[in-house]
Amino acid sequence: MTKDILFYALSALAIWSGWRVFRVDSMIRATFALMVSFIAVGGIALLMSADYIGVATVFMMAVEMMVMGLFMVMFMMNPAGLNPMQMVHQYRFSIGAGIAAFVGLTVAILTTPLPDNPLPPGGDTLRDLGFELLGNSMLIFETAGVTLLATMVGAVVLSSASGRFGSAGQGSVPPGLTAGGPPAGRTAEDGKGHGGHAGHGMSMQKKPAMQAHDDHGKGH
Amino acid sequence: METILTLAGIFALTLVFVVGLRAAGWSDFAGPSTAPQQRPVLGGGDPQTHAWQRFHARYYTMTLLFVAFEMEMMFMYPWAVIYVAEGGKALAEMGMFLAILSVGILYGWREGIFKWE
Amino acid sequence: MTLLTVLGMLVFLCTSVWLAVALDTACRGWISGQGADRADGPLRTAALWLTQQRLTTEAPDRMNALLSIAGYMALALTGLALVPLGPDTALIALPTSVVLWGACEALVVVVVFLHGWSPNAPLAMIGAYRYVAIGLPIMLLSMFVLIAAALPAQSLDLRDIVTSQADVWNLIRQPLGLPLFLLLGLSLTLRGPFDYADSADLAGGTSVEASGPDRLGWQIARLAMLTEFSAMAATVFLGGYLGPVLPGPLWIALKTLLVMTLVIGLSHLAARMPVSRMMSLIWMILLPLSFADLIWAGLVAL
Amino acid sequence: MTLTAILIVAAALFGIGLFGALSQKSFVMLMMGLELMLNGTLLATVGFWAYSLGGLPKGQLLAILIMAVMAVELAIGFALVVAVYRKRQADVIESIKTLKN
Repeated sequence: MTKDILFYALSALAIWSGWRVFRVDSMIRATFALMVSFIAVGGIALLMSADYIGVATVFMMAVEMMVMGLFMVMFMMNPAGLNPMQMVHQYRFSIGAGIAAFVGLTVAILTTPLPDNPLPPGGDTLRDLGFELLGNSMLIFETAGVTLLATMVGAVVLSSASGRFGSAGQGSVPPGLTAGGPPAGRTAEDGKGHGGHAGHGMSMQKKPAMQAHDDHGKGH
Repeated sequence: METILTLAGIFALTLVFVVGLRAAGWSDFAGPSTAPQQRPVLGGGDPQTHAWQRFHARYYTMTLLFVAFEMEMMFMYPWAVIYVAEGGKALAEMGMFLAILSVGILYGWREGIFKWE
Repeated sequence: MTLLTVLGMLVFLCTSVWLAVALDTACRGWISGQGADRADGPLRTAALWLTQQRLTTEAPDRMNALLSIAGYMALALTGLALVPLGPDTALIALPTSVVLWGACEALVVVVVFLHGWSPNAPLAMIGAYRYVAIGLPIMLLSMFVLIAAALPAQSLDLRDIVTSQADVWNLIRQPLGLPLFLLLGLSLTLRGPFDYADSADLAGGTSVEASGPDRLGWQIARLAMLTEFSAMAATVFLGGYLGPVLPGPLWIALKTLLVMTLVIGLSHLAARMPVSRMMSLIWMILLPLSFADLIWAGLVAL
Repeated sequence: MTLTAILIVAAALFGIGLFGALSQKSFVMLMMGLELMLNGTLLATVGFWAYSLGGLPKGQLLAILIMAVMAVELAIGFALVVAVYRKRQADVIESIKTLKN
């Protein structure tokens, strides 16, 4: 009984705060409303005796939402929503799509016979997970490691403002073949061959002059 | 279930604490603060804008690296529980996993993302 | 029984908050050579803050101002509820209590940021941004040393971690653990060299605009967090409630006060660093040290 | 508290997330919509794990992988936003007609 009440309360909290994310003016409030939604879902998972996943959700999402909040402040014109504005497009279509997704899924859920044998509390699910990680799913585990490494490298390449070769906004110039000579490597033609984006890794072949219209980045 | 009830109880208690402090202080009888009192502290200067502005947090690349690296914790917690049972195999696997991720940190350091630019 | 435990913990919390202020002022007096404060100094300050007018800035985020103080306090109390007082006595008995404490650490960054965000003031905002830069990566240290402590216990339950120290404390078994954990404590409680949020160079940082009861609430929450952190360190590294003759709860109380003294002393004696250098230090030196702690613990546990 | 109820909550979260992801102009808000959709997916996964798989470890692993997907999405997504912003000072989707050049 208490469990049911808790479940409905947490569900209401998750859905309400999820809804608030797109309704509040302040971007920080939106971010942390999303975090509250995650925390409520973690609580529901705890109710289902997912001791680990439930708590871990809170743990991971608190960090991720903190980072998201930072980026909100970095990219939003008006992070606190002091003069409210609607930053939306295809509004009616989106509402329709959201409702359609919800109704469709709900109909599918209600018409499907679902099993109902809840997991008894007190099982050592964490230990099972550990043996799974080191046993059958070891490959998944190590693949996840490589994926995370790729993510880290990708994030650094794409977003780092200063690389080994100087500021990304400036582009980078390979050393000359002779001391003090012109930069080695292919030089870009006008208007073409300007393919790299701001990551320094891709911009090795750019001439400095080509960077004129790149320079209004945030770097200065 | 008891956990969630306890946590809810704790949060309720602290809300009561904060609201109670405000109620217990006489401050709220002093009326609302005046406009000069509402100026933010700025060493005597007047702010030209709200503090809630776009802000370039110079360490943002570090936070992205952190989010990706921190994910490894999710795998380490279950690993810690069965470590003694699995022995050397567990040590080797986690060593490999951490070594892979450390490459990412080294790369980030090489690119200078821990500098406050 | 549970009610009695809760009451006992609250009494202990109040005592240790008062003791922490007294120690803090004594330390400051000793270092600056100005002599000690009066014994009732903390209470007078508290009364002063309580009766002061509560000023707000123009257009603050009122909800978050309230929630950040309450949240910080709630995180401290949650951690305290996780600390085992006996073989089976912990207010929150969860098999993954170490993970829950990790979640509390992560949320501390969020509430401190919100506290700096809410007054809409430049210095408070800077404190908040700076804190995120340090508060996030330093969490990694705590995660690694806690996982290292969980290895011999074969469990993420703090109660099991305490029982696993029946023969030898983790302090001796994993000598790197406590020092690294203490650094995290400085950051969590916004103290000394890791005080990038509320430091004097920002005229008070995130709490620069907090006045009256709000300031009192925030400071009490910080000290509650200090108590909580000390209790956690005592549990994980100093054997928690284990000890001869005296009853368990008394042992954990004594060890908590010991760690608290250590943290306060450290916060006055250690040197501050620029944020950027601290960030590099955490990632490039302290993080490898915590790896070393983990490997050490792993080899010892086998 | 039945599996049906849990899945309906998950569907509601997914629907709200879809609405957000489709309607928001700003990149960052778009990502919040995606995260909310993943939140619903996570809830459904844990629900299935607890109610029909009898606590099969692979179910938990799937939940962890969903969280890893969130982390990867967040890190790479924001890195792309930074790269695009640095290139053309844009943070709304309409400004990006093409990812070429």
